[in-house]
Amino acid sequence: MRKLLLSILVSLVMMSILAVGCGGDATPVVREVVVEKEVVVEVEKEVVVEKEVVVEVEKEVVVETEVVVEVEKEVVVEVEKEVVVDKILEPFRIGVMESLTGPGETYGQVAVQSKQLAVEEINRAGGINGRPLVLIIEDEKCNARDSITAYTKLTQVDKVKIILGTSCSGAMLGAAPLAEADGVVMFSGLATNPAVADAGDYIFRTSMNDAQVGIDTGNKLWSDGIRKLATITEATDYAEGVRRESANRFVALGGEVVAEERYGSEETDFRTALTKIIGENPDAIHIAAQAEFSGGTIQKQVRELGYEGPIYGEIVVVGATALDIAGESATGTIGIVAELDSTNPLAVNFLDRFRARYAFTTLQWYMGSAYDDVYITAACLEQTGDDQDADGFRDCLYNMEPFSGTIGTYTFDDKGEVVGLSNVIAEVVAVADRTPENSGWNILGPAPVLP
Amino acid sequence: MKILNADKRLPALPRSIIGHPLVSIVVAGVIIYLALLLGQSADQFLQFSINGIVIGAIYAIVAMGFNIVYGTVWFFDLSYGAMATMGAYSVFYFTGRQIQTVGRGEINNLYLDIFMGILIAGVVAWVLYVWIYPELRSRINRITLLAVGALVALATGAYTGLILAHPADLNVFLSPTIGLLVATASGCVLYLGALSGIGSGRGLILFLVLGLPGALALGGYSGWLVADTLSTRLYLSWFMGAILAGASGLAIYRGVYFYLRRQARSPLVMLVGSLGFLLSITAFIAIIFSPDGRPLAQPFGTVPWSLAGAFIKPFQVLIIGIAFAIFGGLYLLLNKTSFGTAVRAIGDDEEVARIVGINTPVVIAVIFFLGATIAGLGGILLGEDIGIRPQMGLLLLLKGWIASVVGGIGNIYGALLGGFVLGMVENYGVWYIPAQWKDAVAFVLLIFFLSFWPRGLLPRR
Amino acid sequence: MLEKPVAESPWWRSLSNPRLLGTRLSSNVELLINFIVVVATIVFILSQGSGFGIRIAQLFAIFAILAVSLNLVIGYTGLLSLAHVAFFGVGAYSVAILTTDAAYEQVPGHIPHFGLSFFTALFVGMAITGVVALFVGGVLSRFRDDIFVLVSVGFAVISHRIFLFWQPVTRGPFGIHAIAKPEVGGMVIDSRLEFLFLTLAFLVIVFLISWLIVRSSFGRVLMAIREDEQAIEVFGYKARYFKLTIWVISAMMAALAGGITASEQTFIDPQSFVLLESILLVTIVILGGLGTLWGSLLGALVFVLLNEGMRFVPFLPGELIGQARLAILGIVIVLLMLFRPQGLVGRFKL
Amino acid sequence: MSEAGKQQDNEFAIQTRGLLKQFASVRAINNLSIALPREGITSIVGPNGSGKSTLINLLSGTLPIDEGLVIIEGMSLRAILPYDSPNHGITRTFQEVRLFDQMTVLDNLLVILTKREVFGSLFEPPRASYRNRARQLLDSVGLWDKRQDMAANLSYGQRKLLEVSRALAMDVQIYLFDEPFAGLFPAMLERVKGLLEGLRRERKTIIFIEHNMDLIRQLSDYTFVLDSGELLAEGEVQEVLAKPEVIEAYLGT
Repeated sequence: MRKLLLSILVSLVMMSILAVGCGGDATPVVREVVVEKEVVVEVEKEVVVEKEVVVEVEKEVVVETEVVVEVEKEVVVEVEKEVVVDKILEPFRIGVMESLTGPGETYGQVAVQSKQLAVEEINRAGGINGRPLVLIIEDEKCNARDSITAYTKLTQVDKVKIILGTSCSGAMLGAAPLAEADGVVMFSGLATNPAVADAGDYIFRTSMNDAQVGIDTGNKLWSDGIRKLATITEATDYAEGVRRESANRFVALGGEVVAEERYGSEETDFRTALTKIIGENPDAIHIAAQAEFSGGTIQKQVRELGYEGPIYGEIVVVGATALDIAGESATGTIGIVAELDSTNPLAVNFLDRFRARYAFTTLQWYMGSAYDDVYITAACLEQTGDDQDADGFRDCLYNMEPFSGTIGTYTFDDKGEVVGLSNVIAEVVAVADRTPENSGWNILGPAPVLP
Repeated sequence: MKILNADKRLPALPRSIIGHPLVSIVVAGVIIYLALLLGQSADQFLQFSINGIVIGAIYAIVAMGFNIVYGTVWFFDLSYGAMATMGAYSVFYFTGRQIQTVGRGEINNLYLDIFMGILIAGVVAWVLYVWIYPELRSRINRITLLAVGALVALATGAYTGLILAHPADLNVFLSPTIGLLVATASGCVLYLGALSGIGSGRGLILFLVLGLPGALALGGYSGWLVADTLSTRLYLSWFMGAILAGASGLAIYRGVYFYLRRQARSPLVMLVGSLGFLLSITAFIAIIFSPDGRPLAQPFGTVPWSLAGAFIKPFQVLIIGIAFAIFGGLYLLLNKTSFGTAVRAIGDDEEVARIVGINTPVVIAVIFFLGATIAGLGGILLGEDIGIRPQMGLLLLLKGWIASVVGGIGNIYGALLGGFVLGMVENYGVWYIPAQWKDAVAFVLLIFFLSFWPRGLLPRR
Repeated sequence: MLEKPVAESPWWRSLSNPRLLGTRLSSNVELLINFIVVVATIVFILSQGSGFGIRIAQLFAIFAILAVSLNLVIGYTGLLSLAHVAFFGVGAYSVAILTTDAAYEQVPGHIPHFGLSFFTALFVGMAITGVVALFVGGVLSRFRDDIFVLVSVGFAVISHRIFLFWQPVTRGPFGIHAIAKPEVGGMVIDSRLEFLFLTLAFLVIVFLISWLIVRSSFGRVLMAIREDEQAIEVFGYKARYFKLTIWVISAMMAALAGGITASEQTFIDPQSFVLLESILLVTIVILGGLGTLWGSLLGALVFVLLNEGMRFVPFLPGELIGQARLAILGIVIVLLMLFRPQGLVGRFKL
Repeated sequence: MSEAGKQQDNEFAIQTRGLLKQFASVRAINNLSIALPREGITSIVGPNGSGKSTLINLLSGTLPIDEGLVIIEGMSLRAILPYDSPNHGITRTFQEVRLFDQMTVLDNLLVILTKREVFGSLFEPPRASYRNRARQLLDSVGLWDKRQDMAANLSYGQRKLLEVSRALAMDVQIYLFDEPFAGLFPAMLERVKGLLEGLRRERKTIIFIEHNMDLIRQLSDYTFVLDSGELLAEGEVQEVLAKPEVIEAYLGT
């Protein structure tokens, strides 16, 4: 009997979950607060008071009438009435898929926060053509299965046609075939795997291909006089991609990779691998990391093991948390990074607002990229005026005028790849000189170009 | 090995194992392999050894925490991983502002403070209830006793919450407690000394005249010293972190394991239950502190000492020292005190222990507190050495688990030995293969050991 | 005490006799209710007509295959295995590697072009998994209780490392994409609904096989092994071979699920085969009920609905959903162990 | 050995030669050489810790033999694997009742009756013959009514009865009962006694461990007395129990 009751209970719970899940499709009502100002001006008031003043002068009684005019001051009363009007304004609904858990959670969370910031700004400024923008956020956990589930939920339940995301190339590659088949635009600020370029017509990104970072890194290594390189790489598609492209370029220029080690994302102790690497006496060590934790920890442990040569890395290795973890060990590390331009007021503004809101910034370029995505989306929505029109949106992106955002001025090529961005060389400064404003590094200039 | 042999409980290796031909083959193989490594590159060999000893010390610490619990209640408490993470994050909580330069600032969460305060209050209340209450019940009015107990518990909880709410002034807020503790301790010592040394009558007067003011002055001075010195904050935060982790472990035991143990058929129920704690506490830490990795302050700096071509950080020497200190402390506690006897009796047969009058709930609670404290300390040391992240507990836990199984389940000698063996094998093992297979090597070692020495290197009995 | 002739006769007799059938059904009312719940929920999901419902049903079917097969090992034989995800992964990777004929110029060390059809690859993959499971089971059968759990964790970790680092074969972190879809009689199963029906068909097959196993004398011996391995050995059963057999069968079922998953999402990477997935699977099995196959279906259903239902909880901030899900799962495990260690409808207490 | 050694080998069901079992530093069975007669009821007595249960565990393969030789039905064995013991014609019960707790009473018996090979059992359909045999056995101990109950829910006596009937289900030549009467009420005790005597009528070999002198006198045809893993005395019940060294061992002066 107890089991019977239990199964009924379970079925009820499930039904209610389903009801919540499948029934929650009501049109959102935008509640607008219209402030009506009522100005009541009370104009000059003349009060005429006649006073009889009896003046007794000896036997004569003279009645003098004195007129006293009391003028009251002008009183202006403004009455503000808040009238709440429930306006049914169909918002633009955009899906967001980022990895809020899993190995990409570091990026996913700041990406979502940046996007939410952008959306709030757009809505506060009156929305797009008067219509607000709504983000529907889903977690793709940085793996293909959850990415497909999140994608299906967004497209089938929420009926969105434009999805911003994902954070991980793996998740992107899982959902991209479906998006391509359904004609849904996927627009990522973070996926860097070169395979994403060929994923389809509807797939865009504002982050640079690994290949670009690789070429710049290889050039920089060679021009700094490095001939024997050791690499240590996190086993994720991004980090592996960066390592592969960099090493290829470096070897093509004539260098030699004398040692290479990899590590799993959950590892914390890299000393074993580093001891082996340092034993090969490389001219420099190249770190490719996906998580800032390992990026910072490796720098620290390299120095603890007595290695004094230069360290090269990409943006993650010189990220804010990585530098905090590495401390003084990171001083002098060279990062080949895509950097927010500190002379760009858009970028500076954005960072200030973000810092004011969340009290930190990290991986500023990725944040800026995620932030820009929303503004590009808004611009294109303004053009098409319909969030269901994925084809129009796609064409808008292909034909986009050079867009100037926080990360620079850029367009998209015919593969949906971003054009117009470039990497710079950054050198990490000593702990005492690091500030949130300079992200802890000096820009040495653009990446060298070698034949 | 001298110390180990002095203990009668330490089991000698069974003759069948020593005489086993496989042992000599394996030992010979290991020696040849190590000699080969040494011949190839001596300073790298030394560096590997240092790496192995340092990480092995941390494994050993976690394994010792594991094993005192396992040897008493016979199940592996997976929530230890979460306790280790918790210890490390407490240190971050207290010292966050000191070390952050570019990244996220200090995180202070009111709800967390309140929650921990309530948790500590509960733990204190329970401890008072099972420990003090039965002793005083007959002498003092029950209502009074309960009221005073509740007041003490509440005060402790509120005090904890207060400390947590002002992490930057940890030393200031902790100083009265430390002063009080020092005063009480020195007072006790003086009192005992005076009584035993000079005889009761005059000794007491002497104590009252000289000892008491002295003790009070000492307490006050140490309290002032702590409050005035900023650099003590880091070490105080270790202390607080370990205590918080221990109290959480005790709360989990009392809140859940206590009931689970009453109805469980097999250790698997407990194992799965503690797995649930590991999952949820890790997730909560990630929610509160964000899933990113975080730095901890670097005690003694990062400048390594050079040692014949190899390098070691001063802090790493401290880690090794702490591992042996914990071992020594546990050795004394388990072998030289009546408490240790009680623990062993419970480990042998809880039913019988209860019948002969051992207060089993209290002893087990202390064991859980101790185990979780040690786990928290392990997490703190790992965090100080490397860095912290919410998921660090799982891997640390697995390694501690392996170390305790390899060393010998249920005793601290095995845990110490197993930790170092695991650390060394992990390091030497990947000399010729890519270092990414380190974890796989650890598990292969485990499977190998379990297949041929199913009870570990130093079995309990 | 009245005799119940129904219970004694083999089950198929009752099919020809309506009166017996009625009695049999009413004696199994609990099972019937579960069945109705499951069917009703599936119908309900499908009747929503949305692709998300199909996706949920697809996830349910995959998890149900995994849970049913894992229940044979945990619930019936009493081996708390966390290595199931390894076999899931081996199956998925086998199918991915065997079916694909795409050129991978990006990674050094090309995958040989096998280009098998999906079903051939599936069977070959299951065979490979069977061999792997035989080896793993041979090692594992030496251990019991918590040591068994630890060693099975070891195999889960090692398998993940192999998926991640054996790059010439598995392409490591890049994953394998463009995996072939199954083809039946010249028709490619492409749409999600078709795929769902294929998966459900496999689920039914797996369920029936499992049901026959647990109803057979073999299943009874498994339960006896779970209760007291030493005692059943004294009565002449070689418990080790029984454990190995069910272990291999269960692993092959997991491989089946893996193969379907690989083909369904056309992309796999090592991230889907981590230890956490094993923990989730064990949770499903315990949640539904140890030692009942229906329980596993129920567990998979509840888990998938809980997991995906959290996407609709309005008050959770977006960036916390994922972690909150894990936190809730952990609490659910603790509560289950406290109040219902045998799961929702199970009989066997761990 | 002196008396028994003169007899023919095939008169003994089981002989041991120099059997040895060591736990840590304690020798539970110390160089034991005995010969257990074929057919009839043999009892093994001895104070606690004298190695009675260990002997049964060794004979049934539950514990591995350290040294020595066991001769069962003329076949010399240096090691007995647990799952081989039925092939040697041996089955047993356990001192602490070891039923399959979370299985029904009926399943507890059926699991003994069905095929023993992996694939044989996998493809075996449910057979009425097994069921009838199970019913017969359960009727003999009065548990048929409880056949659908979980074994864990039975009373202690019922569990003991079920375990005895599980051993009977094996239908072998040699039965080893480890304290089958311990803790039973008189009525149940009579029932178990009846079962043992029934086996005797079927000319089986029954070996049992018991502390109750009355039962030993009533039931057993032959008795061995063990002390500290060594044979203290053997022979007909009455004369053995009258020996001074036996009395001394029991009273423990």
